[in-house]
Amino acid sequence: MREITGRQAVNEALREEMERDENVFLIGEDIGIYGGAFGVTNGLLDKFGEKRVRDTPISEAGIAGAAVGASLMGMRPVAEMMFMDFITIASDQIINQGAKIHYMFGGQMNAPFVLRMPAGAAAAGAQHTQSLEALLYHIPGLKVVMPSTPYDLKGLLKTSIRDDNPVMFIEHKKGYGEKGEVPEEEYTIPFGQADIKREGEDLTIIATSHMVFKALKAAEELAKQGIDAEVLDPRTLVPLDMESIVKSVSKTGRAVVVHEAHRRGGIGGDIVARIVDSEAFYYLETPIKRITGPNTPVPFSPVLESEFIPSEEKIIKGVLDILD
Amino acid sequence: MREITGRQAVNEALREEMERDENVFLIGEDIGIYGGAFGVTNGLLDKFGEKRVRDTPISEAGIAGAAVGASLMGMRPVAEMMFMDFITIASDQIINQGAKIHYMFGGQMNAPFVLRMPAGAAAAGAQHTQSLEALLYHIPGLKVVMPSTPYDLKGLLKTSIRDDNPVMFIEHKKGYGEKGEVPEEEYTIPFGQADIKREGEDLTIIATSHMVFKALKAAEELAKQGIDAEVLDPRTLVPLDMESIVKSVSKTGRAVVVHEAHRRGGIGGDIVARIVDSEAFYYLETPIKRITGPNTPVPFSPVLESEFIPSEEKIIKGVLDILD
Amino acid sequence: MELSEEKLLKMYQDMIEIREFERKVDYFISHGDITGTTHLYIGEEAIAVGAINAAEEKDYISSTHRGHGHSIAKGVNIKEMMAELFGKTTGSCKGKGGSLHIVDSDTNNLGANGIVGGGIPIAVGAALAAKMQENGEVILCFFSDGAMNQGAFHEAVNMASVWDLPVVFICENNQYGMSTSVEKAFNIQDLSARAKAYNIPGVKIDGNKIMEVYEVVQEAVERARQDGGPSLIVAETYRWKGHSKSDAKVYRTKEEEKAWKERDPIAQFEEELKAQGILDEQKIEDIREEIDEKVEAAVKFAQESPFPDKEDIYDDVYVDGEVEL
Amino acid sequence: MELSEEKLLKMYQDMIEIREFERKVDYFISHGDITGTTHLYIGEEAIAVGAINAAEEKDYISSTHRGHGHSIAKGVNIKEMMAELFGKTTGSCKGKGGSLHIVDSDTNNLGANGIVGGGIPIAVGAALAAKMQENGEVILCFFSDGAMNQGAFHEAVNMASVWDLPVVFICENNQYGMSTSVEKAFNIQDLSARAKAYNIPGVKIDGNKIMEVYEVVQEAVERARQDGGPSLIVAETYRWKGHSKSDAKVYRTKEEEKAWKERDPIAQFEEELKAQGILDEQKIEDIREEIDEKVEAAVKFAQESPFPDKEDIYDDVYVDGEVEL
Ligand SMILES: Cc1ncc(C[n+]2csc(CCOP(=O)(O)OP(=O)(O)O)c2C)c(N)n1
Ligand SMILES: Cc1ncc(C[n+]2csc(CCOP(=O)(O)OP(=O)(O)O)c2C)c(N)n1
Ligand SMILES: [Mg+2]
Ligand SMILES: [Mg+2]
Repeated sequence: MREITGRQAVNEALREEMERDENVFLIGEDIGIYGGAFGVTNGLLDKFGEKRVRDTPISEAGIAGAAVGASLMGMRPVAEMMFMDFITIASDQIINQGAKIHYMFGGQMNAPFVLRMPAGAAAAGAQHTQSLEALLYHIPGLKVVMPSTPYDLKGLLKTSIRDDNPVMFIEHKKGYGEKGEVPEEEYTIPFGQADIKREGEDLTIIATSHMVFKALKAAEELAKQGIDAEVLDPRTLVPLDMESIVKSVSKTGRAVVVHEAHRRGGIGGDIVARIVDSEAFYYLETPIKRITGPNTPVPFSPVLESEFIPSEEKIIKGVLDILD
Repeated sequence: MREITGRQAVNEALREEMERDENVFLIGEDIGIYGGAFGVTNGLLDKFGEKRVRDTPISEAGIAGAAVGASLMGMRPVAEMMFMDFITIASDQIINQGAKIHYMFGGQMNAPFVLRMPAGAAAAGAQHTQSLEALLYHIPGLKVVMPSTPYDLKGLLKTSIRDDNPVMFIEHKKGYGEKGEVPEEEYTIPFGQADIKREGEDLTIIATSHMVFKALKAAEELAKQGIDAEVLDPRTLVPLDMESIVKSVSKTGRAVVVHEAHRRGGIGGDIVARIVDSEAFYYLETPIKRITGPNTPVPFSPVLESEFIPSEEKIIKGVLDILD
Repeated sequence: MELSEEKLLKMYQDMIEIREFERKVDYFISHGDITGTTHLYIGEEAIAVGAINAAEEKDYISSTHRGHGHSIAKGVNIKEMMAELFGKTTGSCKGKGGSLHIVDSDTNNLGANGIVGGGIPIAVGAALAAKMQENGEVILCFFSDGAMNQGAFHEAVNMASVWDLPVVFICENNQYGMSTSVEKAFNIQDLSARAKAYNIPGVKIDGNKIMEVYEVVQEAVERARQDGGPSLIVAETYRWKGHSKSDAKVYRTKEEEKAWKERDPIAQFEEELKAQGILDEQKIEDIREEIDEKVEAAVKFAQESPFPDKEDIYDDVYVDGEVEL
Repeated sequence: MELSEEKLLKMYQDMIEIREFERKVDYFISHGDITGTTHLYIGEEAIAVGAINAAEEKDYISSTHRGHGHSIAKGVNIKEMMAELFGKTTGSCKGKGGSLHIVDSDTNNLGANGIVGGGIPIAVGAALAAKMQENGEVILCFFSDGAMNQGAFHEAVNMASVWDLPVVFICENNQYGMSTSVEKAFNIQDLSARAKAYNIPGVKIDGNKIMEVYEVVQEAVERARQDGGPSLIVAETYRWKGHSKSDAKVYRTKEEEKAWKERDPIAQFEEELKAQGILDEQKIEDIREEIDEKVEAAVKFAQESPFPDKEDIYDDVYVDGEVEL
């Protein structure tokens, strides 16, 4: 099958959905002639014109609000935050408006918009590198999607655009360059279905976003040492496929959770708690470890940043720790 | 000892700290002649004047930014968000600026401000009732304080104002009316020290903020059934006194975590994960349960709102569940 | 401005209905039947009624925490709105929203908002949709003075201006945001001067004169409909009641209140209509009676309606699918 | 405006130093020695240097993502700044910040900011402190056109105006926010018109003429110092380079770039100083040589400095106390 990058996968999903449904449009900063800060929307302005690929002033609250408002009127906006860190500026529109409209209005209205945003450390300092999915994960009414591979990016973005709820679509900057197989044919991926990226018997590595690639590499290393790790990618955080997680952990009896976000209050804790509160608790042979970014802002210096990001080595070490 | 309300406790702490240090000042919406939406700053304008009790336009980002900026210049601002829900508007200043300044500036500057904010459900609908501590708990650089009793409110607010870091001070609307013993004499409470509000042997109830009162009542009920619950109030979430938690859970072998915030991504999951990753794991006799607000926005109708808030009955039921 | 007698009477009735509805709410709030708090529109009726009647039915509104008046003027079923305030399952939001979140999609009402200024970007988004859909719809975006100091106001109005969106920004300048006077929160006297920052038409009007509101809004709506872009209208008015339930109003004087009450928008309109021979005492009495009955019926409906079931808490979080427990 | 020869020469030198520093950065960014991206100040030198020299040393600045120029004009140690860009432990922020977070408390520099507009409320907070402390300090708050459409700008400028705070808002209008032109992002041509929304003095100036910048800023600073409140100065300029490392500049024309380069702020100032007999070719050569050496020394320092230790990641999260692991 052909291989494309994460960047191309997102671009294709946007293009195809815009072709399919004329109500789909893009809104964000420098997504037009510039093609987006990461080149993700390249070529879409030429194809769809300024009306449907709308460059905005630098007004994140305004962008998110425009997405909410337009979605109430039957449009299908796909808004971009240039960096996920900027949801802090838009968070009233996300958390107090978009997420709650359907509920607090008793079901009278719904807000089917998508907010796309690149997360993750990539040499840009504390304000351009965060993985803030935990903030969105906590808010009822939002769906939260955090794919890893090009295949998942494309299939899940298409599903996100067709979903009738606000969907937070979290990309990883380093995922834009990753290559993977993506069929030419149309496909979508349902929400709430974790993907076992590698089957294994000895323990379950639950990894999100770009950490999936690291977990897979770690698993290969571990295999050489005779340890057979299963790598589970939840793909969507809300809804979360606990069934698959519980099944896997019940099978292996051991788990580590890997994410790039800070440990404290990261989604890893919640996943651990949900495992502990499930039937898998009774199969647990060891504590569940979290391998995550530390509880520090993301530092700039390459030396420090690479210490921040959970590495293959740290994953391996975490696994060996619980296997002792 | 004299008894005062939570509201008075906060008011006294502010008053005493303003008397002690002329750099301490208050800034927020309607905190002056109005005395704050919940009457917490009553009388302070009269005593300290408009300069130190500064009413603002309705500009939460501006308020938080003013607190950050003034704190860099040697002042000790205590800013108020009228409702915790409004941190969404101020969150860039909180998350990207205040929290990170010390770190990303390599220690060159620090931002010693306090942000006070009432949280919790109290008949005001989805945008005025949230307990969003999980959003702050996740952000390195912030300290997060969430007291329950008047005694803790007063002692911890004084410590917060004297702390050299940004401190998020979360009050509970229903805590304003709760009465409790508070000495006349000056005292402060150190961060990172949980308080065992009730000693017990059979299980540990870890409860935050207004849930502490409910947990204590539940414990009394349980005592009648011969179940001896320990009630542990972390008081500060960052830093969190894991030592006391681990000690208590290791002793009792069972734990429930109670908070009003939504379950998914709430701090409860993180606490569970930290217990599971501690030596207490080996003493655990049952899964750890979370008794929390559901994963829904906070509804308005009194019937629904009281279903939202974890009740004494639900705590008792949760405890009985794990004791089976 | 030639308006039919029928329309003028409807506008008059709407104003009375708002005032009487709010009086009832005030009563039930202070008696605890309605829980929480609420923000009453009494004294500002000319703005909602004048503005909404100047637009067409197909046009949309976005409203505020002080939103009962907008909803009534736009045609909400007051039975459902009252039931909502009582937290009943028959309410506009099935009891989930309360006063801060009244909405009515049947009448193109995009809803109240508990966040000061929070509805402004949403209104602009709706206007963007209207422009893209080329359906000639206009959005009336209501807010009060306090909201003009929110960043959201600034970002949204700029976007509306840059893109020439069909939205009319209507500031109900009732002189205060809670206890904070316009003098304290602004360094400008005429808030419509803010329009210059975005190069859109800005005008200050007497918000207690319904026909002035009507005329100015109609012009702005028509301009917007013809792709002429947004405008800012600042209508001067006053809220007679405290900000919300617990307000002791220590920040303003009785004299000030009195002066504004003498400029009662309803009394003024009544005088006009009387002078035009459209109203007389008998007619006024009939109208008041009719409205009293209507409001009483709403109260009765609200009182007799059942509360939601506890389990309803889990509905409507998502359009489809379940809430994770 | 009578300035000493010494001061004029210092200003000229600062401009050259900024440009040469940035050229080096450009080189090392494109060669990968500096990781990530950076935003160069080339072409805008007259603003930072003119404005900061118009204020006193005790005054403060707050800067932006395009902040090297402000820091140099304010007197940062360029060795430390260069080391910071290289991610070294000897850097201004011990390598933790990078280009977006250069800070220098020694020279009253409140720091750069990665969030467009994010520094504006902080500058206003600092000005509030200065006012409360009655120390006569003024804050120069730098930002570019793009930041003026952030809600934070609006909220903060309004607060500064309402409270008469000693802050001077300096917009470096370099015609673009990334690829988005001022024409696309604003519906006003003269951005200083925004000042009217807050009733503060607003003026548009030629940002490539350093003496114009100097004079206008000095007046604003003195007004602020005398408790006369804030001002907004919009200095027209142009960034010669792309927005950041990866910018292909497809959104603007070569002609436009050329026209602006012909209005080089350094060349213009050089001509003036030559005309005044303060500079001649020899002196220019001497200055350039001296600065080359200084910048080379900074590069050498940066290159030879060690990277931080991995464990340093845990320092400086809190002033006191430990990071929880
Ligand atoms: C963002 C935000 N800040 C503060 C509040 C609390 N609050 C509710 S209404 C109000 C005053 C609003 O003033 P204004 O916008 O003038 O509206 P008015 O009440 O006068 O109609 C305040 C401060 C809020 N709901 N939202
Ligand atoms: C709030 C925010 N939005 C978007 C960005 C991404 N970004 C960085 S610089 C920039 C352009 C800024 O334009 P302007 O304010 O005019 O500054 P200039 O680059 O022209 O100096 C953008 C969009 C950001 N850093 N912060
Ligand atoms: Mg008002
Ligand atoms: Mg610019």
